[in-house]
Amino acid sequence: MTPATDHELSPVLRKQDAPLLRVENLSVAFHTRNGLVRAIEEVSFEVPAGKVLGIVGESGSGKSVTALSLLRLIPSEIAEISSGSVWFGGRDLTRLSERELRRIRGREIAMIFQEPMTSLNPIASVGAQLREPMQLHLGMKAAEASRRVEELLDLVGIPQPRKRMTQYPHELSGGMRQRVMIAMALSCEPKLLIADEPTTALDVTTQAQILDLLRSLQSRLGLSIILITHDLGVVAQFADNVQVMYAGRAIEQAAVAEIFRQPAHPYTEGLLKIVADLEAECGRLSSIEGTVPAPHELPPGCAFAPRCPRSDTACTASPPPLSPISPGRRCACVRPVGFPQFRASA
Amino acid sequence: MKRSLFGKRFKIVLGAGIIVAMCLLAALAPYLAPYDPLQQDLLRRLKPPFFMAGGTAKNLLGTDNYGRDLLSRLIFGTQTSIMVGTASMALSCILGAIAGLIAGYKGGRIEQLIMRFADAHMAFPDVLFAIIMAAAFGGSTFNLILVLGISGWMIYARLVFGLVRSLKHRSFVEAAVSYGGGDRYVMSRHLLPQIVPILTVVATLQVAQMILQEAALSFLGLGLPPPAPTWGNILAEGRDRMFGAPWIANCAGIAIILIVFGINMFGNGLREYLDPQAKQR
Amino acid sequence: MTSHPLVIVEGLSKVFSPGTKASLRAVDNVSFDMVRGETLALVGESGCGKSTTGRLLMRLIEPSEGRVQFDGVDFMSLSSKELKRERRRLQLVFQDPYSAFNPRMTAESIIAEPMLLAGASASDRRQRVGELLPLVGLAPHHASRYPHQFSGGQRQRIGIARALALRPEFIVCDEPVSALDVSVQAQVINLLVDLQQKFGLTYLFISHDLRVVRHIADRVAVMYLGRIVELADKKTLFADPQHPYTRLLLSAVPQIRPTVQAGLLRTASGEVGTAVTESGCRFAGRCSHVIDVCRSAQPQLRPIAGGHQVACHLAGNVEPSK
Amino acid sequence: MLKFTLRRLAYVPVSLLFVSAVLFTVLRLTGNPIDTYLDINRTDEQVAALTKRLHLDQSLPVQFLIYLKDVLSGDFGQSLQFGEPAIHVVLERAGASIQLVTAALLIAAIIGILAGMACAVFKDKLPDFLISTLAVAAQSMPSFWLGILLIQFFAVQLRWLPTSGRGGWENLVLPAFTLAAYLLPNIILITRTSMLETLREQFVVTAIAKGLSGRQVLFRHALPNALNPIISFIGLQIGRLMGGAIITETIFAWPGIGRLMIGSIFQRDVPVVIAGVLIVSVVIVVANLAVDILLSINDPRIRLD
Amino acid sequence: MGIAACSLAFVLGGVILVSAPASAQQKVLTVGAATFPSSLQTGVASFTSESLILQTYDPLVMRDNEGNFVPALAESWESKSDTVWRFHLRKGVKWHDGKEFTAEDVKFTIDRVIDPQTAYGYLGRIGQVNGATVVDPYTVDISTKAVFPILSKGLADIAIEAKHYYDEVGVEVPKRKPMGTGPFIAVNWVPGDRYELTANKNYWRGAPKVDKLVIRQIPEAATRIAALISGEVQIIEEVPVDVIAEIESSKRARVISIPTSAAMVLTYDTRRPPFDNPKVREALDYAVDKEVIRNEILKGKGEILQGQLLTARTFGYNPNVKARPFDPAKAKQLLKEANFDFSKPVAIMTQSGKYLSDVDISNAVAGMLRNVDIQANVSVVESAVYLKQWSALEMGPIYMVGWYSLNDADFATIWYTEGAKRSVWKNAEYEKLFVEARSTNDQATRDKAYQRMMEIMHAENPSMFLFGIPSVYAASNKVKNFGAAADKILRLEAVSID
Repeated sequence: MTPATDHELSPVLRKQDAPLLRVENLSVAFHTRNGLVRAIEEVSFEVPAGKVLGIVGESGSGKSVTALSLLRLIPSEIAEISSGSVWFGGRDLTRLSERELRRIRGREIAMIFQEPMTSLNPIASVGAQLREPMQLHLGMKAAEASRRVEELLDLVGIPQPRKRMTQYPHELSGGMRQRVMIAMALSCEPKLLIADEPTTALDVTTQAQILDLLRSLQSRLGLSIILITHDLGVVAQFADNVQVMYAGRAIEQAAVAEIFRQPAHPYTEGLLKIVADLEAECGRLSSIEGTVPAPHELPPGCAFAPRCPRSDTACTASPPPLSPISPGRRCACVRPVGFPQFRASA
Repeated sequence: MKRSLFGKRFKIVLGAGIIVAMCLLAALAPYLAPYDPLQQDLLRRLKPPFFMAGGTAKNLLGTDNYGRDLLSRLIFGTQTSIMVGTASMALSCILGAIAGLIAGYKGGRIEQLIMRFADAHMAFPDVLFAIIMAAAFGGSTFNLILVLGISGWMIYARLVFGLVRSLKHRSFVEAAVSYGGGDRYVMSRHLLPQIVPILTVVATLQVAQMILQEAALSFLGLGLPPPAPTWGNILAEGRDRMFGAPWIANCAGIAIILIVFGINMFGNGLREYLDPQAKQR
Repeated sequence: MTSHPLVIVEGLSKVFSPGTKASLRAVDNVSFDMVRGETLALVGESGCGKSTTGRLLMRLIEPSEGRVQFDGVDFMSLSSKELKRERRRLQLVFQDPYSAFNPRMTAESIIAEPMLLAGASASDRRQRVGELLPLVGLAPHHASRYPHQFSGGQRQRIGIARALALRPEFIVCDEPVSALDVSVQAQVINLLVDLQQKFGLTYLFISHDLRVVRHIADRVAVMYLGRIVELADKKTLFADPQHPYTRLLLSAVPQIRPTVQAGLLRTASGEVGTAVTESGCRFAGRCSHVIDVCRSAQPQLRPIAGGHQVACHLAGNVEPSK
Repeated sequence: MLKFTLRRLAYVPVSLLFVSAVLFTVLRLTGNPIDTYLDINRTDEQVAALTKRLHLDQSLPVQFLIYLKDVLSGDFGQSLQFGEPAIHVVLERAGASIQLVTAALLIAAIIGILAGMACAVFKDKLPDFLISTLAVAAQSMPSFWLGILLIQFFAVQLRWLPTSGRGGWENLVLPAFTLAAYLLPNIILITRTSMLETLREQFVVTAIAKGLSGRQVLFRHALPNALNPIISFIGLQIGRLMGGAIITETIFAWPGIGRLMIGSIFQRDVPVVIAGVLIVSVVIVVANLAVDILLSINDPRIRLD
Repeated sequence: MGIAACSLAFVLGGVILVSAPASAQQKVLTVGAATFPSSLQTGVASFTSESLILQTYDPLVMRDNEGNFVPALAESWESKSDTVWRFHLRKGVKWHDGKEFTAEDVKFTIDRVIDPQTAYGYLGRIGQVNGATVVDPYTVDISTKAVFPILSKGLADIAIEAKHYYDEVGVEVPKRKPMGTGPFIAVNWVPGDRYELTANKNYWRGAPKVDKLVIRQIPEAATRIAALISGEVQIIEEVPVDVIAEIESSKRARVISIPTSAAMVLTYDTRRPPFDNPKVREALDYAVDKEVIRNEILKGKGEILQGQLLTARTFGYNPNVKARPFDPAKAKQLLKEANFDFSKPVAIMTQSGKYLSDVDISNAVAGMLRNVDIQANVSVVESAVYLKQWSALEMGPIYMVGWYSLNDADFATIWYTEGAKRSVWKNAEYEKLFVEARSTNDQATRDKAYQRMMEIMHAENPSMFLFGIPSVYAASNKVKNFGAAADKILRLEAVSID
């Protein structure tokens, strides 16, 4: 292969080398009574092909907004992408027309959601809902699609697929519904699956089964997954890379093993400590005092500064940018934990 | 939320503006009306309003078939129409809310009794009911209010019943019971306050319905007896003269549209304002 | 812990819509007792009857069978007037901090409501609310706010303050932290622990989250489809789970430190259902160790070691699969 | 659901009995059939004969019991004015009313749902404002006035449609629209609310994420889910519509049951009034059954056992 | 959506079923009637019923539009004795089914009418009739219980029905499908909607000029007028007087009216103070400006009653009695003399729409009474309630009644006698004169008696005599030879359309 400069790369080569999805400086703002309020700010990340990116954060951190914005699933009356790009297959999804985007939704990028009951149309049969994307994108006839639905249901471990196809969501258990959602997401063999808290609403034993299923499908199909969750345990077991979000910003990005070994951001550290304490049965939990600031009341500097035990005047000036602190790791903190050598200029 | 030009605030302000104006008109009728609404002048019958050929400024909206000043009659009609609408609404609201509250909270046999009775009444066309009552007991303001009031209670009963049934299982009701709150305490302190706003909306809209219903009864000759002016009977009297003297029916019709429109706007705006889901954003 | 039990629960059962096709034995023959100052956790997945058990214990729901004795008083024989008085010694903290409060009442009137109903004077109530707010970590100016003006964690603090208003001895905590974010969970758990120590409270802690339970409980009862399948002190239960369902639960928790679980996880399939077979073990359908007797005879909760009770035919006989 | 409906049906005879007793008493107390039926030129023999035939010499409860006995044996009595079996008179006119009400329902449902969807889609924008305002204005119009205005405009001015009477489809248009105006605004507003609620649901996001177009999402997923409250509302309104038909029928000279009932009430023709109420109740009950079935077809969660 | 589809099919199906193809060449006359009878049963005592009945039937004696009596199925009649009248029937008259009309049919009809079980509404018109005997196929004798001078006039409301038809089809069928000798043949009767007929080409007075007649019920006046203007109907009944000018200015139609013999009066409950005082009743008569009401409300139609019950063209009218002038000052003075406290409201009871402009006239009278300080208001009473109270003689204190005399004083004056139980006013001389007039066939004696009765009424004022009610029709300009009828019966055989 002859060396070439970046812009001369053939599309094929770029596809091989570039990550499957690259998000650059994505900002999304909501229209509220108090005017435009930033929900996510300058978020950038990559999803390499065949890898799992975990996005973790507490409620209000912007993790779900990030997921929904990738496919522009938030109606424009409610929120708008104010800046940034989402590169997928050489195209910027934020600039595609609605019609072009529809060809990507469900076909190349699929989604599954938190509540499998409300995510499925309650009055359409399982079979009809599963057939729909294939009829739409692959131009399949109903009979052909039905055969494929059977295979899919089998794939996601639903016994008696024929019977299930005629049933309605309310006749299925929560775990089954989520399996149906997964089958639906996989029906057009997408390259990327965005899973928005796929197990949160499920019982713990079911949750484990669904995670198992996702994991095995991921390795069998070579799928890329963005996994949104608030549960660090889920991330630990499932993701390759992780991005921690707080108050609309990505504050830390790292490989999973790295982050659990040594969290860099004080918030990440705090979260991990609580979970570790819970698992360790110690007398008193370490905790992060205070609450997540509301989007319209963000402090001028680091959003975590008011709750941060390490904060000082440097933190309150302006939000620290997400900066590399070691190979493959980035952190948005003036003084990251465990990286004393790093002093970012705010 | 993007600023919406035609949102609930617009509706509420517009609706309330019309309602207040109408109420003022009713209250100040004796001062505003240029003539006695009952004063006949047979030599000045069916004069058109000032803007039509042959009309004069003497009777701005023209005269009716007894030569009575239409404007004055409409202004005085405001009093009766609003009074009848409000009083009959209040009657059906009180009857229905009590029935619904009891049925919803007590459940069991009482619920069956009340709600099935409401069902039966619901299946019985209310105009028919009103006709029978009015035909049987004649037309007076009191009878009219009674008839309209009784024919509307089921709406409230069903509404309150549904609300109470869903509220009954909310944790804060359970909490109140766990602290020893009795039926009356829970109903008055926890259930009614949640219901009243929604009830207000429905009741507001109901006033409009009652005004229309009064007009319908007048059409059938079962409204308030003449010469007392109500919009309904002015409109009903005017309908035979739609060809010769269209302004009588049309002025009364527009008056009805105006207040009913105002009430509906206000009620719908209020409903949107109180809708918890709309509120979240 | 030598004092006699504060709470004795014996054979508590609840059948919903009895005699019909939809008849559901939501709680079935549940027995346990608790001593003053301890925390007993009721663990199980949704629909296992743990919340119903909590309400049966307070007689907020009338039990179909069984007995509850609180501090020597037989709750089931009380008249409704006596019950109202006695029940003040027990309080309930709700799961959902959104629906637990009347949205039209201020924090102050919410917290004061139990006192109002107990007949306390306005000044007493005001004074007590003034004490309670700092106790649960809220500021005095919060008193005049409405529920929707608080964050989830703050709402749960109000719920706790309300529960404490009448100085109860026993609190049923019904999933008090499961709707909260991790960082807030930690705050509320710490608050509950602090309050317990300060006032010598006894908690029945209902939860589905084994991690939280592991932290806060002294003893743990695992419920499956209306029955307690295992009851032990915390250390024993987590170190040496005997019931296959307990093991399944433990293995399913995603943990940040990889532990021994991959093997265990495969031992069960299916999900918690509602189909209850009257004969046989309710877990039999999902259990990988199932033997014939499991399908015919319902295992009773029986002690296998000091204070460790298990309802499994195989308990003590089978090695934890490893 | 059907079970629930059927259980409710069990109350229908009871309520009908109650209603009949009230009607019978009120009508008999407030008017004498002898006066309404026999001209003032009547002779004493005629009065005596009619009194005997109608059992007017008996006490009121006895009269009602006699009537009830006849009804139970399937005889709703002779209509005084028509001199024919009352039930026959009523049934003959019921068809016209059902036709009118059905047409009005269809018009109101189709236009109302489409307009309501437009409102929801363009929430707080100009189309929403225009449609909602028009709907509220239509709701504010007394229907008899609206009817006359429609006649003047479409029949007299434009000559597009006949003024009145029953005949071809063109005769149906104006009365059906007038009657539909009774219902249309509410359907628009309910559709709007229900649609807005549905559009907030997660499965709508799922459908968009699948790659469906806006219209596909709207009609395939959102509309069927938003339909339930609309169908229920229509079910509840059938009674009101039958009532509203009285006025529409009068204005448009539509030979329906509403006008018959009015006339019979004024004439104190008790058998016809009661038979009419019975038929109207049956129509309402049947319509409600149909609504329940429709609901369960639309929504599998509502079960028909 | 299956149900929606079914109902759509039902609606469309209904449309197809009821739409009948209309032949283009046929001349169809469509009439918009205000009210319809419940059925086509004979003997229902209302003009609306009689108007439809007489399209298919003929009486023995008929009235013309002006109210004059002319021979119909009876060519001539004479009195055989005080109580027996002989009628000579028209020969060669055919029933619609082609059978010959004979004396048997007359006897059948008379027997049917006088049977109380038939509940024949117009029995009172020939109340003294004893029975009929067939003399020969074209001669019939009708006997009366007493002297009955108005027999031939009363017979004008009795439609002669076919015996053989009743024998064939029973009593129920004729109620829907009447079969007579009249100018039109019944085709289709849709209650509440329409009555379709075709011309009887063999009608004994000549075939009607139109091929088809459709009478539609259009209850709402505004709709009726709209239908006329838009050309859907060619003739409408019961035109509200206020729109006369508009109809005429439409250039499409004209208004045709005729005074009827019906007297609209306001009757007092003379038992109740102050109306037991003749002075008060007289005062009220002075207080009402009938001229203004007639000009303004009745648009000059109808006539002012000359202080008596009868209209000017009625047999028995007293030309010497004149209406009192409008004189409010005199009214006030008389009221002062009566010395009664009129601060309490006085109700004028009326039905709505029963007589032309009834409510309007009541209101106008009430307004005029208010001008002489009587707090009169109008109470509109629903018809059944009105009739019930009236029968019990509990009306009042003032109530509106219209009395049709049908060109003979007897039919109207009877209602002020004690035996009629319709009036609480009593006057011995009046009673005596009524009996006297009824007991003779001598027209001069009768006329004298009635004239005296009118004088008594004028002096006593049992009622306030207002107007001879006009009968108002409107017809399209295409319609020729249509005349308004004083008895409100449509006579259409001579009507033609361009």
